Amino acid sequence: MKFKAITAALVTAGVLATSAPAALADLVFPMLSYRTGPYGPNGTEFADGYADYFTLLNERDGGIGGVKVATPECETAYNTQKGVECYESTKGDGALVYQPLSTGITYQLIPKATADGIPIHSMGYGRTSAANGKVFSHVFNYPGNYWDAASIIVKHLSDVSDGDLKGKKITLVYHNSAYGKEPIRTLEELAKKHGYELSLLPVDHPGQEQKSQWLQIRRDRPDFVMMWGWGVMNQVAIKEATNIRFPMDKFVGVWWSGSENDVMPAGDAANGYKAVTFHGVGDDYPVFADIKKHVQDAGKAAGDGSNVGSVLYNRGMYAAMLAAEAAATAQKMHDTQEITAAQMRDGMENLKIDAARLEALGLPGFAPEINVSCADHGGPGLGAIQQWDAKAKEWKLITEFTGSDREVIDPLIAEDSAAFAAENKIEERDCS
Amino acid sequence: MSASADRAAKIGDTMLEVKDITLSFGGVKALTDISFDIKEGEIRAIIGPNGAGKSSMLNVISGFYHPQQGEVWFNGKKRGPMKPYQVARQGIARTFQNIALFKGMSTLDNLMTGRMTQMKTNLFWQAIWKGPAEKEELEHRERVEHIIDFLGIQAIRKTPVGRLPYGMQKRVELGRALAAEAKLLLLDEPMAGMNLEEKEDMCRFVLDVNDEFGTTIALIEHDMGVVMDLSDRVVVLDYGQKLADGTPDEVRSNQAVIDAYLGVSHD
Amino acid sequence: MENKANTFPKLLIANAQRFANRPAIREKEFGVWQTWSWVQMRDEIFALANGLAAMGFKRGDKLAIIGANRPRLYWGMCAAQCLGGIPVPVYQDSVASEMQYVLDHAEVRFVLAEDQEQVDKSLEIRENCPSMQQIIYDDTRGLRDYDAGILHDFAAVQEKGRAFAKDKPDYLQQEIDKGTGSDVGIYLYTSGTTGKPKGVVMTNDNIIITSRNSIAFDKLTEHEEILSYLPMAWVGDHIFSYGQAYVAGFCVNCPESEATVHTDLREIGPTYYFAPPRLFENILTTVTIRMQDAGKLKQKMFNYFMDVARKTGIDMLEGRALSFKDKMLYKLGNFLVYAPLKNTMGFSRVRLAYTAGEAIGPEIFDFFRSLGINVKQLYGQTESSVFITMQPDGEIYADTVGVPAPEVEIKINDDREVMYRSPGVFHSYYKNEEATRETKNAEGWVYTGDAGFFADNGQLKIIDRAKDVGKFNDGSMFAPKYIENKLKFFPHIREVVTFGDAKDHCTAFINIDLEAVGNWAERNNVPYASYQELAGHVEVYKMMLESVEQVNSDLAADPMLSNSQIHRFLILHKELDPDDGELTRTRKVRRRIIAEKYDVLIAALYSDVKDCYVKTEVTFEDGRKGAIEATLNIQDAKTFTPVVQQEAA
Amino acid sequence: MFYREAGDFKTSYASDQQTFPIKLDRYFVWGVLAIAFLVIPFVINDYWEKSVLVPFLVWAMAALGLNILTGYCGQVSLGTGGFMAVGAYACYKLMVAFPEMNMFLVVILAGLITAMVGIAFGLPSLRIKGFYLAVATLAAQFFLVWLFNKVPWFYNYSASGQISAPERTVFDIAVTGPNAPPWATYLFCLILVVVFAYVARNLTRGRTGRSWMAIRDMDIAAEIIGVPPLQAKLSAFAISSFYIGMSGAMFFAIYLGSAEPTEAFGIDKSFLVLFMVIVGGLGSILGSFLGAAFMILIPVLLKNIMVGVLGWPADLAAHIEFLLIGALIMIFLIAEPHGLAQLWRVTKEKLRLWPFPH
Amino acid sequence: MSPDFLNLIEVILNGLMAGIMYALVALGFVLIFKASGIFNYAQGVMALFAALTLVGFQTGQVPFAHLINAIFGTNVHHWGDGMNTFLAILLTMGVMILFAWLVERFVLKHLVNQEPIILFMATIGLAFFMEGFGDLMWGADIKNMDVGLPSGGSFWWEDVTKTWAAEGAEYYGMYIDVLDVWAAGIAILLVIALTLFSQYTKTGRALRAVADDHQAALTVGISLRSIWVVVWSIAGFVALVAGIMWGSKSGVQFSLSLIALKALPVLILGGFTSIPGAIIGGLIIGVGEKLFEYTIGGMIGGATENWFAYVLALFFLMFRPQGLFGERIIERV
Repeated sequence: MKFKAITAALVTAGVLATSAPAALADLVFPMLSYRTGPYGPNGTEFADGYADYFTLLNERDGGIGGVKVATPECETAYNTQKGVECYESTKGDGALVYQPLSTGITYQLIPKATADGIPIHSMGYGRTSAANGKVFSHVFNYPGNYWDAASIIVKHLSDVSDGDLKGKKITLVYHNSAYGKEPIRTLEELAKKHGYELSLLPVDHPGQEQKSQWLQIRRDRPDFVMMWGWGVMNQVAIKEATNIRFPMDKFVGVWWSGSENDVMPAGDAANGYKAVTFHGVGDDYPVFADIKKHVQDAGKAAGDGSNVGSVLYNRGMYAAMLAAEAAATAQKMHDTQEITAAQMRDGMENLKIDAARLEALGLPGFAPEINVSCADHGGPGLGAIQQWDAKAKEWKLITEFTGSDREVIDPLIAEDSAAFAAENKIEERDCS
Repeated sequence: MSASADRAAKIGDTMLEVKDITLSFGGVKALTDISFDIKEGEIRAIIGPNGAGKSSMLNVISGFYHPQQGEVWFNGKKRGPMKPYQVARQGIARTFQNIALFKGMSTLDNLMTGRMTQMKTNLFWQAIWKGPAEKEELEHRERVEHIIDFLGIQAIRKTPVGRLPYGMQKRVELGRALAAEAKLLLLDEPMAGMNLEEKEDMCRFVLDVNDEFGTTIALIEHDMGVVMDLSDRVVVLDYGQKLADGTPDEVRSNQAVIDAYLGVSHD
Repeated sequence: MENKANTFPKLLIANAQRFANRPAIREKEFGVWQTWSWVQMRDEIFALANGLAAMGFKRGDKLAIIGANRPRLYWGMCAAQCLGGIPVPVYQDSVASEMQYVLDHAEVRFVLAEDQEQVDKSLEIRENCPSMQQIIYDDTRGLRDYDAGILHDFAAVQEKGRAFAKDKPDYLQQEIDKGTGSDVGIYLYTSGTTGKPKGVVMTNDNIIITSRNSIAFDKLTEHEEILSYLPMAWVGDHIFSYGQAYVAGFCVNCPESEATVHTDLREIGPTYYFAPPRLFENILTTVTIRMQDAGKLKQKMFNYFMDVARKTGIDMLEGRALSFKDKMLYKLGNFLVYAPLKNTMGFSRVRLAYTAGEAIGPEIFDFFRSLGINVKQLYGQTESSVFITMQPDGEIYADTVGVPAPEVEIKINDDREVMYRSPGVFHSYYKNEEATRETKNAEGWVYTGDAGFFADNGQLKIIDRAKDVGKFNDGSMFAPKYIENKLKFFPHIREVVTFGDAKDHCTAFINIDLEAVGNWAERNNVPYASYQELAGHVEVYKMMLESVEQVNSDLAADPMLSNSQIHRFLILHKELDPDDGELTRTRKVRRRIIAEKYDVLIAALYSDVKDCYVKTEVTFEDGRKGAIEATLNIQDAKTFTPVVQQEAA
Repeated sequence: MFYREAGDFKTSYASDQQTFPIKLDRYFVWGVLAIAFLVIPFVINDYWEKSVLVPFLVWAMAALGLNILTGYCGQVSLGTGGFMAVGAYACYKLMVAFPEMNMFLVVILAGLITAMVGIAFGLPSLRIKGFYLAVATLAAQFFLVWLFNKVPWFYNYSASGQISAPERTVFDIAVTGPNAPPWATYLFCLILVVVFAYVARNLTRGRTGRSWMAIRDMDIAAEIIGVPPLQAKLSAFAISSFYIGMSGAMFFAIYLGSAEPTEAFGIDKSFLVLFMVIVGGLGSILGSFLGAAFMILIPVLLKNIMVGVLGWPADLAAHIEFLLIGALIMIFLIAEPHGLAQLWRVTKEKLRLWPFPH
Repeated sequence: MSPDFLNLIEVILNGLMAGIMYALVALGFVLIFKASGIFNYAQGVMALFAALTLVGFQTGQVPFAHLINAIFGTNVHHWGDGMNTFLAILLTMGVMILFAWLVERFVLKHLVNQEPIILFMATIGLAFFMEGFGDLMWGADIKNMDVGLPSGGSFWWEDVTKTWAAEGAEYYGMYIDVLDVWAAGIAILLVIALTLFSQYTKTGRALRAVADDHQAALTVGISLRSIWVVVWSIAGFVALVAGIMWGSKSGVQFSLSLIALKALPVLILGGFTSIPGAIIGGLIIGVGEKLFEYTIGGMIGGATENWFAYVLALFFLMFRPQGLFGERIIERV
């Protein structure tokens, strides 16, 4: 019995130590995905897109610069502890960049990954002030952050109000968490500038019951409602908005509140709902033909393949594309195929994607140009507004990609990153 | 028996006195104007048919029930409103009709819990253990071991009480009450459900406790033989009222008692 | 340093210096093993001795010691000896009348009683024991209200003693110095299979020299731990727990109570252990029964490794060469079975164990030895201060009892009776010159009363009580015990009494072993309400018949004993019981009494009836008497024709 | 089988009442501690630290705390997550306010602060019992989390409401922040957990522990024989919260490094700890550790087997993991409702009696 | 009437509606607790599972499609266009009964006479299991629940109430969700049905007997085990109804299981053993939390509903430790 116990202990220890299998390929892009839990439906789509694009590269191009790509997937269930465990278990396998897909996990990983020298790409989420590359050397949140999003939405609202928001009432319905609170300060700053009246309505996780908030909105009759939601909160909010017959074209969500999942349950009534986005919608791009041919039809699709072309799928794919481009940049810069995480970081910092490159990638006009630099990890900060067409069951871009109000945002970023630097005794890098 | 003469010499002044106790639950009167006393060193029995209010009386004495009327005097002082544990601290220990042992604990721990009122070390020293806490614990363990020895329950010292047979549990419960080293011991049907041999044992223990430690005992018992043998004085309750009070012989010949007991065949 | 003190008090003083704070005695009380070092024990004993002196205990006075093995009672022995007095230990379970005889015969002045029970008995016989003047008790429980006239609390006596010592600080030492080796040390009353108990007078030299010799023989040291659980009045306990303990300086452990002996044994884990064969047999029975409840796999494993042990265990114990594979297998077995088994039995630390008093079944003996427990046999009796023969390490046999112990001479007389002469030979029987002369001749040779011979291996072999060895009508030898022992080695048989002297053939009474048979019944769904019913059960008879026939076939193979095959037997309806006088307190069969009591049954065995009615008087545990009656079946057993030995010689 | 108890006897109450009266157990425990203190710190890496050992220790501390309340005192609480949050935020405020303070002190102070909050939320237990109390403690859970989310003072007015642990040291060795070496954080947690497991053992074996158990087993009888219920229950709440607070502080400062209340200290944490306590064994110190190990390691193990060894898709594996954990919990409760500790006890009893079955 | 007052009424009205939704979930808890003393934490997951199954049947999903695809490399999703809603509900009910039987057979049977907390934990284990199982069977994506129930604010009510406002006041009428009204109606029907069932059927009477006294019920020959299957089936049915209602509001997805948390304060408030308690508890909680959010919530930062329900329940418990409708606890020695 003793021997049995020892054997069992050894096996247990062995299995505990076994992380996801060390990739045979040389370029490792771990996926901290979540396909279960309250946010599983959204996480699944993103993860499918992220995985499929890399599969496409492997199948079509033989990887990046001839080196195969591996995407070990680790389920976090949107749970910070599991996120940390996933990070620790995969970082040893030569991970190049992390895409945590959770603001909570991103916060968790910022100091750790920086200490480990592995870059994080929190694309359109995470810590907004990470855009300041001088302070956050290993964190990137290009092509846009929450404050950009807030600013772009305000800009759009201003546009539809003939350029004048003075005296208008804007209500923010937000997920009562770090993520949801992110835009508040920006919106308050912008309120000062534009003279609108901002009221805040928090919704607690998970957000199934929002009757109070929407009755409040109904009573207040705001001109516009903005939403920073995620998961079931989005669906319920849109549904409640339709219930109180709030005009959908005056209801704008951030890019995490603008997927098919969010509008479908409300059915036709959701028609006209808007959301900001930093990339194109739909599957009308050449790259999808490749994905169909090399990935889906080859039976190599992640998940069940039903999500191709959805907003979150596209976003996952876009994230993978940016990672792949950064890796290629790094390969070129350091003149090596087998790059390290540090080189990857350099690649990300020098990432440049112009319209031509996008076209070459089979994604013409899919996203604005990107030009990352040492000081600016936040990308162009451009966004467009997409609108839901319930009849066609598809999103449509209704504006060009436009910029955010740097005048307001940059000082905020400087302030917040300076606070972080002070708290953690970080010297600003010299980026000149 | 010459023993009764010896015993008479042992009995001292009044230790506890209840005066005009009336207790009711939502209109139902459990006790009506009950008065009696318990003298130091005596064995006092409370008897009566089922539902006579015997247990309620004990509950009043141990502070679990608060009577609507009446007073309880203990050690010559009138007792104010008190929580049961404060009563226990004054030196009144008891056993229960339906065994109320701490089932998850061993015999030893049950007895040690009985000494709760005597233990003093504060939380800090207990957390450190080494030092005052351990010293106190061991001192009390020694006292408890003497009770274990007294009751002859060495073999079940570390057995969880839930696993013990009924008779043993009764004995452990007596041990827990003894551990408190109380001045007054209230025994609620200590021999209920026991066989003859166990009853004899228990009688011996009750007498020994009274003898060796000089503990005053008030007990409720159904077995008339036992009551008459054991007790110095008997108070008889029926339907919450006092029927009689006196020595076993007096009570035995009291007509009201005879009627009550003939009326209700005792079990 | 060799300890040359010649009395126990002197040994005590020497030990208190030499071993000082080493434990001398322990008792499980109040949940833990209360321990006294030699120094503490000396002080306790001296306080008691002084107290006794203060109470007027004088040289030559006798102190009866009545009770279970408890430190204070052992101290009483030594305290009495300090003052030149003589301790008289009495069997604690003897009834008042037995006790009265001993106390009266020994002219006891002081009594040291364990508790209320013993005090009650003492008080009961007080009027018939005019010599008895003072009673000291150990346990105060229940004695509070007793008349304090002649009763004294042990602690109070010690207190008195301490005061006395202040007054006369040198008195005790002077008294101790007066003692010599040739002084009478103790009276040990033998239970005796017949008649009244005899008081065996032992000198200090008897005990001390014998102890010293036996200690040297087995290389015992002060590091031994021993559990004292056998009656203090028995010579064995006196030697093991007192004589050897004082001489070697090892620690004596007193169990909490009779009921907890097994647990206490397990806790203490003695290194030196004595038990009569019956106890070893009981242990084996328990092991077998408990293993029957184990799962299939575990049983298989257990049996496999027990086979391994049977094959190689004894060789392993005696350090003989074994193949690597056997060694490894045994070691594995030791890990999986033997060591845990020894642990549960409390034998993990046993270096040396003795058994004596009766023949031990070879299987039982080998079982323990094969587990690696060094069990040895010795042969002895009260009159010899135990040791007559002992088995040296490496020369252990089940059927012989060893070579003469150091300084012991042995001869076999013409009646096949074993005789010996040694320093341990008793002084005399107290107040019984005649018996002394009968037992010990002028040259100091003592008749053991046992028939025996020296076997080929040079060791003594005991067949039976010399007087019990009889003859069948055809003149062939009838050794009842030999046959009985063969039967008793079956676990389900507890006791056997055979008959055959001056008869044509052999018949037997059998007592079932309630534990073993009861367990079997439970397992086989045989319902029974009482011992009697179980004993009379057809299936049980069948089982016994098998055993009897097997013994018969064994006996048939032995030319000397082939006539002893059992022709008819019956199963007794009650257990033979010391309380009914059927057994001695040491559980030896009292043949004569049984033959008288059950003459109807014996007659029936030698007729051809199929059953027989019998009514027997019994004594219950509380001393009440009653009668039980039954009609017993009588069973014929198959016998075998003797096998003619064809040895190619 | 391994036990050789013959000769292992007790000559004093002190040795009879020690935590591990059996010699072999003592050796075993010393062996485990020796490995934990002398071997593991030298071989530990980031993965073992962050995924296995530190979370195990943190949760073991929480389980100890809840076991005191639920296992020993019989008061079911579902407010563990909330109390952990109190510990975490107290720790954060202390770290920020007194940067030079030794982290041990910080954690212990955080525990003390939580203890006070625990007393406040323990007050209803004097009237409310059983499941009613369990659900009532949820009020603590939700209210506390809401409070920390809502009042900016708690998170020092940071933009997102997240708190992050700055680097703090013990004797100049960093134990928090990204640069803390794995062995340091591990040892820090280990020392706290071992010391306070010992304290828990001391409390539960003495007067206080018995008063808790008396309340648990039969509260009315307990009061009548002299156990003050107020004192017993509130002390259980206080000490339980003290442990849970320390666990929360460690969870935030050592393990996660940053936290936000809704996600890190949600109701699922309360359930998780309750699971540990029940799967491990109510009323058992050892059970707290076994339960924590079970609930922390099994998911990691399952995931590693399914994704790592068998190579199943992550989402399938995640679903199956849920399914298996649920099944395992049920199987465990059916097989041994008194938890792993009881299983251990039974096994030990069997080993002590070996080769006999009983 | 002033708009403020009307707003207050509106809040109360909607609170009542929300309360009914909570009560729907709490009802399942009460049923099982009453009959078996089990605090069934899995009730929420049962609602999710029922809803998933219903939608799965309706839309013709292939169960375990993902698993099948993963193992066999196939690519199956749907087996057709789905089925009639009514049929789907019947089938789902069948599944829930099967589920009840399985739970009894494999879990409860082995846990008879265990401590309540052990049973409670077992149901949490069950919740985990079903969560994994449901996702595995039907996939984790968000599904749309459409059984033909109308939803959205009621115009008619808006128009009616608009006229109540004082002349000239800016008031847009009172809001009420039609779905909520339906839910209320269905809840009332459900309670009536349950009452009838327990009053007038043999099984129902056996059910009540068991609830009153387990031992006594056993001695008169009521099979506890079959009663448990029945109770769990009924709880499954209640879960299905709750699943439909909540699913219609927010889509069918994992978060649906979290509605159990909304039911807990309702339970302690109403008492674990009382069906009317569950309803009235639900109403009190619903109104209480909405009112608090409306009147005070705004001042202290909002999102108070989660905890306020519990604090409210706690407050009630301080006065009645056994819940509003729970059986009175009498302490004896």
